[in-house]
Amino acid sequence: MFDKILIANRGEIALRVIRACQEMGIKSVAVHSTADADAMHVRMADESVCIGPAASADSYLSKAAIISACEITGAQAVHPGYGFLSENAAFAQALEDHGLTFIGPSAEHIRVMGDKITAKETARALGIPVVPGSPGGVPDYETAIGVAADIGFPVIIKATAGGGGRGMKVAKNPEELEIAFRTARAESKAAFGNDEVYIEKYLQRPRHIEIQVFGDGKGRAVHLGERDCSLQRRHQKVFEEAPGPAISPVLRAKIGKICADAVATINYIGAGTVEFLYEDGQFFFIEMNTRLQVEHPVTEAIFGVDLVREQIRVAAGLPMSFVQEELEINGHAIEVRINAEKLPNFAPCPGKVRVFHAPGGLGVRMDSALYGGYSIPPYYDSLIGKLIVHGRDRPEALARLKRALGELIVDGVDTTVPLFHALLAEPDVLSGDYNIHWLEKWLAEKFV
Amino acid sequence: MFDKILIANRGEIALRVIRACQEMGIKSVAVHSTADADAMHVRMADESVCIGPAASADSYLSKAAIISACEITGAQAVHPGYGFLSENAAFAQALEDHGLTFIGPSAEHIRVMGDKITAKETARALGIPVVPGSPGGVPDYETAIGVAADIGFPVIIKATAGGGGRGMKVAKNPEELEIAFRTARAESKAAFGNDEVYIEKYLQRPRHIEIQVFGDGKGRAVHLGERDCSLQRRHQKVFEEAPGPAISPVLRAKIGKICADAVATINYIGAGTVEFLYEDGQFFFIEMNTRLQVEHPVTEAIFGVDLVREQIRVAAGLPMSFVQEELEINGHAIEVRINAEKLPNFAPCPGKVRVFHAPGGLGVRMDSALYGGYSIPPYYDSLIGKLIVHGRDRPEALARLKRALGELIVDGVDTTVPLFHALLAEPDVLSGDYNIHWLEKWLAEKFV
Amino acid sequence: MSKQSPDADVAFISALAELLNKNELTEISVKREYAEADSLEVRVVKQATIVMASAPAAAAAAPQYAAAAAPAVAAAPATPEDPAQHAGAITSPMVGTIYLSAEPGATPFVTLGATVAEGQTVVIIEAMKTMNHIPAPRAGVVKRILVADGNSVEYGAPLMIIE
Amino acid sequence: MSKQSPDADVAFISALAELLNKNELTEISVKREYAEADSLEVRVVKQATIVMASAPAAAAAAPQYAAAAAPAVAAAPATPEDPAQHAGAITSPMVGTIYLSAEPGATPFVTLGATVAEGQTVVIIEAMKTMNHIPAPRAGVVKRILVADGNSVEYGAPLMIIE
Repeated sequence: MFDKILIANRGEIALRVIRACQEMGIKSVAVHSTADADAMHVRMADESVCIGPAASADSYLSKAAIISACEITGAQAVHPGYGFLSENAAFAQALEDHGLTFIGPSAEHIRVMGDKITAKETARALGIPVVPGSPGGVPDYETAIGVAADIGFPVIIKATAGGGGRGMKVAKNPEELEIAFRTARAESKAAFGNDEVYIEKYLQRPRHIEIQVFGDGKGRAVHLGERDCSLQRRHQKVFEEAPGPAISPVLRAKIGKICADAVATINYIGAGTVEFLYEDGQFFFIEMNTRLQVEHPVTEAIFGVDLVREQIRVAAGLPMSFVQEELEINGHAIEVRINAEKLPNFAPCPGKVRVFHAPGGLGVRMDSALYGGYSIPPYYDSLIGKLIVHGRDRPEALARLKRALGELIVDGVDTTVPLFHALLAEPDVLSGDYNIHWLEKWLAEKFV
Repeated sequence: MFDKILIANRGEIALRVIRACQEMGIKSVAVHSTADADAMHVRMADESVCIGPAASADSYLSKAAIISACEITGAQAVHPGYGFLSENAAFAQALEDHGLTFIGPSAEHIRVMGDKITAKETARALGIPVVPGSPGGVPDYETAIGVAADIGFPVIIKATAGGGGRGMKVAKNPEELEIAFRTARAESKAAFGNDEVYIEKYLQRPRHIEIQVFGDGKGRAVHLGERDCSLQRRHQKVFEEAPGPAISPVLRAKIGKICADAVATINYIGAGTVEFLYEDGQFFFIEMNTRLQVEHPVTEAIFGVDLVREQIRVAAGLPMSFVQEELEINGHAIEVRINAEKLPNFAPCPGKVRVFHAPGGLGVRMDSALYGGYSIPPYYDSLIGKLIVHGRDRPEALARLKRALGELIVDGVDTTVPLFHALLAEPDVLSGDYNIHWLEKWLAEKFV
Repeated sequence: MSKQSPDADVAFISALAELLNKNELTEISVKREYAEADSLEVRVVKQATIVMASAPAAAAAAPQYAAAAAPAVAAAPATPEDPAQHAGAITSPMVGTIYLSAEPGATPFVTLGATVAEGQTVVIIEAMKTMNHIPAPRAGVVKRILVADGNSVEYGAPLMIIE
Repeated sequence: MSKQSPDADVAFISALAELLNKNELTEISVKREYAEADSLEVRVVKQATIVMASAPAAAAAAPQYAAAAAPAVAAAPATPEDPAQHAGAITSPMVGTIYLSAEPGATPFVTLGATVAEGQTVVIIEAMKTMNHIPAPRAGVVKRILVADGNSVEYGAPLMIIE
């Protein structure tokens, strides 16, 4: 096992990893930008190193600075958290070249899954159901016409190098295809410096269902059921739950096994998430995230496992501490993302948190790097905490969420807490009857 | 179900009950003394009523004030928490006489179990193993000699009306008997205005093992395993865990069934705890607490149930939401009591809490009524919080406890946190090899 | 030599006040001499302490708190206007329901401006179905009656002021 | 004699306020004599608030924090003694290991009191197995050397002071 791990991240996820290290008796090294000198992850780690100025590009994204930080602190492994360098194949490779362990999958797996087209091809080859679409990039409008006709409208045009919704356009019918195609290309070019796009069937009212998988890198892998993350705004998840209200045990076992077998086949190591669009009992592969997800705690809650501990174990060459048969779902869990954003426009709202009071009591977990007097810097994303509740069933979890939201105090900045109070008054949310378009639609009606 | 419940308590347990009410959609009424006007339970409840001055006798122990508070607020039921009026038969009776529901057992059951001798007789009659001792009160020294001889030394002399260690004396041999007997009587007289004492076998190195039982008042009852609360200082528990390190599943099932059957027989309603001394595979009844215990969260953690919700359900005439077969132990849980006390003498340490920061993350539950800027009043007991951790096994729970203790910030007053840091460095604690004398002995060596 | 106009000064000072808030400062002092016999001295101060910061926040985040005292009359922490703090205040010795007269429709025990003798019943408080006569602690004139017939009162709630 | 306008004063004071915050100071006092009978005195203060109250507490409860900077040299928030804030300070542009000479035993690049030319190498920082020559940003005299051979440095750590 490692003696010392460096966490190449900040905020609540850095804390999450430090906590796992402390519980495993492993020394932790925090890295931080000059803007984060007072951050909680710096305070909680055994050691810390300032690796650059506020700008992420020169600090949290600086491979050289992070590897140098490993060298001067003697850290043997790096946990990348999510975001930043967590899905950067070159970083994983660079660590390996310097004799350091990347706590995550191989550079090769990151590379394959990082490219939407190779990811889809790989998924298809591994028996994972994919959404009908162009075999690869669509070079020009003429080709697009044929492809769209084969798939059937509506279709969506997406940037090969894309993400976060940029370079995505929907064409409901042949008339809309040309403008959608050309706009998507232009946006892709602008956003990613690469105008290659591909075309897929556009689902009407799908849910976002993702399967948590975990591999030991030696041909063994398990699945930990699904998470329903359909409540999204601008492709950003805000409310996640497990198990999914629409997924039956039979369906879960079926798609879960497909995913577990797939990652076992490629000797995948560590945590991964296979994201699907789900509609009418069918799953359609979107992409695979080769890292820990923000919403991993809901899975931890219902399975009673510690996914970060498992990541560290397998990265150190130890076996997983559970097998598929032992993984039983216990109750229901929900996570809401507390962002420093002002409704209704979700405008980022950095600033000083005068008072922070976390909710407590039975079945409540708060993952947050806030503390009273902390100033949320304007340089990074607006996620300031995750509130996770666990109950014996979904109604109990919903009631607990409402109760816990009422206890949470973040005084000094605006947060997304009011959004969740409002959502918990919506019959569709209470019944679990929503899809990936529900929140955008609701927000539009609510706030316009 | 009730529309409104009044909580006749303060501090973390008042919060605990308010949380259950909120999750069940029941309005909550807090009562408070003038000293608690700013207390968290007052802030969190839907309504609050000032029922008297700082002195408990005139506020939290004032039956009249609490019943009047029910009348002016329209509360239909009263949850007594623990301590204060929670085991006061006259209070339970008074509520019934005023057409209010006492959320707890019947006045009769409280009365029977409240008297050590009738409790022991009842327990014996119900098939619960009791410690060998005098059939009843021992009127004089001459009788004591005979009783002690029958039982065999060492013996302990206890006050019939006693509790909290006062009026308790041990005699290791016949020579020590007279002085012990007379001292115990004198102390009983002074402490309880009643000098009746009884004599029991004194166990050498017993553990304090208590069985959580729960009845529906209609002849059905279950047990929720045991808690090991052996780590005590002056008969005050400081560290509790479940399951007990020394209790096998077979032993648990056996003693658990005996206790569940016993309370089922008497139509016991609600939560109860049968306390035992445990030595060499044998259980000896100490007493039965006819209320919720401070340490109930460790049981909630490993069984995944909400005991307060259950109390309210059965008090409202609903059935229990679980049956024995469904109650499975999941992992290991530990609770430590955070008291505002200064080591090494555990001197109460009230005062202003400048900063309160609760630990977070996986498997951590904090039940506390503290908040930044709150002043802990000097009038009540020193318990300011309970930190409960849950892990897949005991080592994981211990590691999590150590981690969480490191995150907890209570700035402004001294607390018992350093005690637990020290305990977590003790091989005996890590191996679970302790008994009811261990802590006193350790403290004596450590701090004298 | 043109002197600063008062308006200009006001504008200047308000600008300082904005600065104070914008930068979360606690004090700005300025001594400005524009010319001989033409000077300005300003001191803008804002106090901030942890208590201020946290207490209202907690209250704010607990909407129940505002309603906490309802339906009973609050015995809130002392504030300058709190009649409970008045020297002549009679406060409720118990939780219960107020009656200003012996029975509905009967003449009230006391009226505004009336003179009461020490020990004279001023109100009845019903608690646990029993009627408790509350006597005047001292002789005096009824200056204020702070409760109405049928009101619920907490312990310590001000009932009336007699001087 | 051109006088300062109130606007100019506000701008000046606002600059002070920003300085105060940027450097986490608690007070700035300025006395400016523009001309005879044309002077300005400013005092900008920021009092300890909840931040001050909690930060040390958090640190106290996190014993790691004291050790947080070790083994690297801390680039801590500005304090009066912080050499990183010194006008003549050269700070580390990267995380790495310090070498004061080209190779073990060789004469150091600079010594105390030595005069250095702009662009002259003052130290080498090894990062990722590569030797990075750190040049003097300006010519001057070496007043202080704040690192030792083999020290580890964080980004922003003060290396030496050249004036």
